[in-house]
Amino acid sequence: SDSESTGGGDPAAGGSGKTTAVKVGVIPIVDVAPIYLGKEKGFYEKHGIGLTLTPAQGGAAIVPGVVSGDFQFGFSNVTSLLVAQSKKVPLKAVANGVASTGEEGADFGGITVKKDSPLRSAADLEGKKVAVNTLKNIGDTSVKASVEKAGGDPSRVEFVELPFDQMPAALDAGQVDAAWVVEPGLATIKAQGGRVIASNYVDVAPDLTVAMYFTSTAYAKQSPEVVKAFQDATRESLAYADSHPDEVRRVITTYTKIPEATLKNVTLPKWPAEPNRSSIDTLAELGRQDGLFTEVPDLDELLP
Amino acid sequence: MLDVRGLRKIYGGHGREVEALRDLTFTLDPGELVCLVGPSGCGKTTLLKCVAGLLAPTSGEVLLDGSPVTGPRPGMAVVFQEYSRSLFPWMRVRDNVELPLRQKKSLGRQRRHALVEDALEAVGLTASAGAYPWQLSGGMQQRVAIARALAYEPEVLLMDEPFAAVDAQTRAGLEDLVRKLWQERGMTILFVTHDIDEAVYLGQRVLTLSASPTVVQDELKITLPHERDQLESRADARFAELRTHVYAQIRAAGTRPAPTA
Amino acid sequence: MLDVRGLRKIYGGHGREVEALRDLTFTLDPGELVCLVGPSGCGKTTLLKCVAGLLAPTSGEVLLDGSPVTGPRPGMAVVFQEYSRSLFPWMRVRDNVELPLRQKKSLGRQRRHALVEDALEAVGLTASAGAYPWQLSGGMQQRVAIARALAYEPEVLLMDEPFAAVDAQTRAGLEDLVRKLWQERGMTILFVTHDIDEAVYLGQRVLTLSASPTVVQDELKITLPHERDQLESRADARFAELRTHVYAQIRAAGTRPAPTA
Amino acid sequence: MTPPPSATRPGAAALGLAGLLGLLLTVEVLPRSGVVSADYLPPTSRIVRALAVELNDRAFWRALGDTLTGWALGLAIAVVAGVVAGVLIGSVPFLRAATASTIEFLRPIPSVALIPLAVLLFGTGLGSTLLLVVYAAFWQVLVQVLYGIQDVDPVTRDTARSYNLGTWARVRHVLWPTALPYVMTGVRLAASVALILAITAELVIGSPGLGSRIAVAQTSQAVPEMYALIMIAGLLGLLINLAARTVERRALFWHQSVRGEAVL
Amino acid sequence: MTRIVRRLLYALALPALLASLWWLGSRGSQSIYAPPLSTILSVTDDVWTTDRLTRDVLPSLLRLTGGYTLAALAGIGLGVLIGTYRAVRALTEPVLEFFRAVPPPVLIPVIMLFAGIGDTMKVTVIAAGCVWPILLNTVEGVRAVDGVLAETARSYGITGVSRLRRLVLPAAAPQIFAGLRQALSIGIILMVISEMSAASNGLGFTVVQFQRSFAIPEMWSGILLLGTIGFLLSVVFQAVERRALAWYHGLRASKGSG
Ligand SMILES: Nc1ncnc2c1ncn2[C@@H]1O[C@H](COP(=O)(O)OP(=O)(O)OP(=O)(O)O)[C@@H](O)[C@H]1O
Ligand SMILES: Nc1ncnc2c1ncn2[C@@H]1O[C@H](COP(=O)(O)OP(=O)(O)OP(=O)(O)O)[C@@H](O)[C@H]1O
Ligand SMILES: [Mg+2]
Ligand SMILES: [Mg+2]
Repeated sequence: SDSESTGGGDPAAGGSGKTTAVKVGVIPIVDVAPIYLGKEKGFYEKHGIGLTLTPAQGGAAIVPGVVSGDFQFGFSNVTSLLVAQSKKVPLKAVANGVASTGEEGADFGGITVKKDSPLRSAADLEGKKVAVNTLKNIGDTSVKASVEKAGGDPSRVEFVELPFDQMPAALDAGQVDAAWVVEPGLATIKAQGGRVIASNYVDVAPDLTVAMYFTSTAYAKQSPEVVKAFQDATRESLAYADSHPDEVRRVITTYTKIPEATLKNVTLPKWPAEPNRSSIDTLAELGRQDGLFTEVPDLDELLP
Repeated sequence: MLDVRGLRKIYGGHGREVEALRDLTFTLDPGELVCLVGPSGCGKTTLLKCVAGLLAPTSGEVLLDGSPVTGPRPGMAVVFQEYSRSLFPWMRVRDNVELPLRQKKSLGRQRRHALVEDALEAVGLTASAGAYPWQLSGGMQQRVAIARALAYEPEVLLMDEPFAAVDAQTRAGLEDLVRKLWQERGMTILFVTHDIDEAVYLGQRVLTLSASPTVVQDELKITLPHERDQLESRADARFAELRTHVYAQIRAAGTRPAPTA
Repeated sequence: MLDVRGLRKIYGGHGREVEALRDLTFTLDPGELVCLVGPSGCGKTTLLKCVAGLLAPTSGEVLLDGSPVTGPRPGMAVVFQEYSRSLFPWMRVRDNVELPLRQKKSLGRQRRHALVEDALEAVGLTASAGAYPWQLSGGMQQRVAIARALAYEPEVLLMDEPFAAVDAQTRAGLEDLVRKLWQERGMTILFVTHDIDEAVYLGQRVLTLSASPTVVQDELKITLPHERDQLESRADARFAELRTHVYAQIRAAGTRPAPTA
Repeated sequence: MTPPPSATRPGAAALGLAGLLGLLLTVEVLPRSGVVSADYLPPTSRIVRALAVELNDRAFWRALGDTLTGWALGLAIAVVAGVVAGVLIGSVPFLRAATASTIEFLRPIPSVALIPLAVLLFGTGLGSTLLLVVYAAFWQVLVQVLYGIQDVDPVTRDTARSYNLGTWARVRHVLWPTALPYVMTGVRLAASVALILAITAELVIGSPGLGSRIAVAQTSQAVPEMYALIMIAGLLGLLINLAARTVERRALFWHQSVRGEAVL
Repeated sequence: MTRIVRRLLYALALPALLASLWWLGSRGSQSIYAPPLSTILSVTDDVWTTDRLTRDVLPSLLRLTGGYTLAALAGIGLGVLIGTYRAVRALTEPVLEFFRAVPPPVLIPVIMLFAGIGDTMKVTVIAAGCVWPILLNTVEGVRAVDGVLAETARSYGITGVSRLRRLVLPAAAPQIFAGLRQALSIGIILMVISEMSAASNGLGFTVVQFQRSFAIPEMWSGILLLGTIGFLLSVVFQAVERRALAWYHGLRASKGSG
């Protein structure tokens, strides 16, 4: 769907006045709507950035893409960035990506169960099978936080890894007892009568910063002007998206295939312009408790 | 017993059409031993395969006991010209000979083994029973194929140049063996050979096929006494006569042009 | 020219050990045509393969022009007993015959084609030049293998029962062809056959091998006149004498027990 | 020169079509009868509708072109490399003995595990896709060639040796035709593996092509669209096989497997 | 004795050479994704503990065994059927070719609909992936049964099960083994792929987990383990093949080769 100028231009040539080609690796989900919108609105162009967005499945391709310089920027959830940082992967977060709505029961992700499930709260998940998209990542960490908060024993929850798109079917068939799912899977499950029993992001921290855009430390050092321009343009895009939900819903149809009926019911996340440092601290602490890091990530190094 | 009527076979494909058999008609009585001779490439193998029910004729028909042959019949054994390729390379000689017998449900294990041992003994391969076919010489392989057919105790036996790869001495022995078993068991035998002496020595009749387009060129009744002996029979004046006759027929047959490509 | 000294070959493997050749010693002069006879399974093919350099002897050696044979030599052609498997099924008859000639860099295209056509003509297969081997009858396949060897114009020609699958008439023709080419080209020929008449008719000498354990049982100089004729030579009294001698030798050779499994 | 024997008979084509229709019918009936939910396995009719939409999209055709480019290039490289390496290794006993363990060690390494390395080396473009495609398809061809080479008939081999055929002539006229049936199977295996890897690589890395479209459909919960794209992959496989069978009928007309059927 | 030593030498020489090249080439590598071999080896002991081996590797191997066995049975069974009857081939080939071209990662959701998310699903995915080389090779092997042999069997009335056991399967065996050999490594690959979704243990799961959590040396050690497993399985396979195809190797090596 995107075929304009391809990236790989000399990133060091990012002086003001002319456009620098920049390639960003993104995941084609609701979360990255602002950057698509911002591109469409010309925010990036205005800052001298010729943006190319490449959809990829996840970190397996985006992180090495950024490290190798094939992408200048990438999109990733915060926990993954923390893990990378702890493993000395030379990454640097540069701009906010997406944040939880902070509203219990009305977030863009949540722990869902089947219509007729006896499970009522996160505490009931003890001894149950819960699907998350990736183990040892933001999903199980935050679900555990929910369980803990609801008074349950998080260590007794059994997690299973399952791609988001397969969760509705698995939940329906009773293959898992609960599923942590984000949009548009959430809307799909709700449409089938599924219930949200907890909003795990909200349970971690109010206004949790979920994902961020990042670059490699080498690129950050090499082309601070481009990074700066990207940050400014992204900030602008985030703010615009946050205040124009209708345009967001429209732009989503340009890079996803979310069926219209589903899209209507999708809960949009928040797109604050700045990351919430304290929520990231909480995530880091949760990650440490769950043993995600062998070494504590240096947040000052990582964050902008 | 065996009735071949107006048999015609045309091979096609790969840019080449060959009329292997034009029009063959002849009959074999039950328990008869008939030899078939003819120039190389005239269609003897083709005929045998049609009789065996392995090849569908283009026209005409083969009747066995009055009913048309449409596929292989039980009680029929074939010794193929390509003896080495007709042995199962993954089986030892003994198993190769035994395999068809396993299909005869009525045979007990004991009897089966006895038949196998007898047949191998008869062709002089007892010592090689445990070898694989590809460990044998050409002549030995051919004898395995013969042993397999004989052990099967067929009612109808079709043999396609079965002694081509064995030495004169062994050949004589095998000829006598075939005649002996034929007399004992009352089999019907159609025997293809290139050796005119052999044809005359073995058969009750000798059919000569012409070169392509193939018809039955000649039919000769062998007037030698029923009891035959390698030295005596061949020394017989009538033997020389018959042999000369057949040779003349083959000469006459062979002069036709080869099939066109 | 060809010197076989104390040749011994033992096949092993798969639970079976066979002493195919025990101790063979004989010599071929340049341009000589020697026939080799012996009971089935006595090791003729094995010997031929050792001479061709295709098989390493267990002990003893083969000398060609004074130097030991360690692998196939240029200028040597072999007609294998398993003629059908020695033809390449993916090539037409013509290409099968031509293939070895392509290796002779000195031959021009024209000459090569002429050689192929001549050879096919000589064996009577001109009309089938465009066919694939598997479209041919057994005898025709064998003739292709012969044509291939003849077209190659070898200095040494090894033939392993090359006429086993052809009819009497064709066989006589091929015998004369081999003798004619041998005289014209001065080849050295080692010719394995089961047909005693053929051995006597063709050769200058006939070597008889014994049954296994194999040694040279007999060596017979053929005292027939150099110019031979199918009718005349065979009618010669000396022919009958020689033939009887060889037959007796084979009889004597064949009575030994077969190799043990 | 050699017309393929009785090419594809009309009967065979009809049967094949019947088989496919049976599959489509099953997929139509399964969700309708409630065996599976139509939300997760939509009936054929809905998939076909989504397919029609795809076919009308220019971007789809561009994606198809991208996928086929990666597939064809990767397959070509894998086949050539596999055949050359196979013939070399298979005909030189020393090489065979010396490389066996390494080959067996490398073969089971999944291409997907190599994705980060590929992206690091070749970025997210065609290069990475090619690396993954070639890595996966190469082994398929190689192993088939190795088995094919050892199938040479001993009499044929002796014939070639006795006539002093040179190395090239032996490879060309003996080894290659003998191994060809095996190679054909190898190529057919490699062709679909290459397609699978081309799509998977796009799916994960996001380089443009059918795979990335499938990924988008997946993350969008657009089930019919996803099946429509899978159907495209299946149809491609079908076409590729049809082509392979045609080549086989021409190249192997002499082989028992092909000529045996003309007579039967 | 010397034969064993020589075989060992052959088996180890090239890997040793390649390993030393890798060692030297990666020495001091700063790249996060291509760590020095020394680093990879140094983590291996810690990663692949007995506990891990029983918790992750063993279940994986069991799934592999299950899937592979299933694939072998299905591949040979179907292959014989398809190879023997032309009508069956005409009917099924398009459908099979259709499925063959669908990438296992996208096939997994469909399989999950019917097989759930447990081990059944993983075994099915493995079987569904490695059946192809076995199937294709069996089909071709069966089609290529020598005409003279087939006629021999026919003329002696060897039909049905007996024909299958004594003619078709042995004749096709060399090619079937080629397929089985192919399937072995494909099975390992699919073991990894099947454990990429809906898993919570397994070797593939662990490798992917390492990859995602940027434990790159650990991931590489997992890949090395995969290769080693592949190699060890191939040694077992080779031994089985040598026994089962003794006649074939004897036949192919017979005559000449002096
Ligand atoms: N499969 C085939 N395809 C095409 N033509 C064939 C086929 N088999 C035989 N022919 C042709 O049919 C004719 C007769 O062949 P056949 O094998 O019956 O001869 P034959 O009498 O057995 O000869 P020989 O004594 O040499 O074995 C030959 O011209 C041969 O080329
Ligand atoms: N590849 C082999 N492996 C084991 N033993 C073999 C092999 N080839 C031949 N032999 C054995 O060696 C002996 C001689 O075989 P050879 O083929 O040389 O005989 P021959 O004289 O050519 O017989 P024929 O006239 O029947 O062709 C036989 O006992 C045979 O079983
Ligand atoms: Mg014949
Ligand atoms: Mg011999």
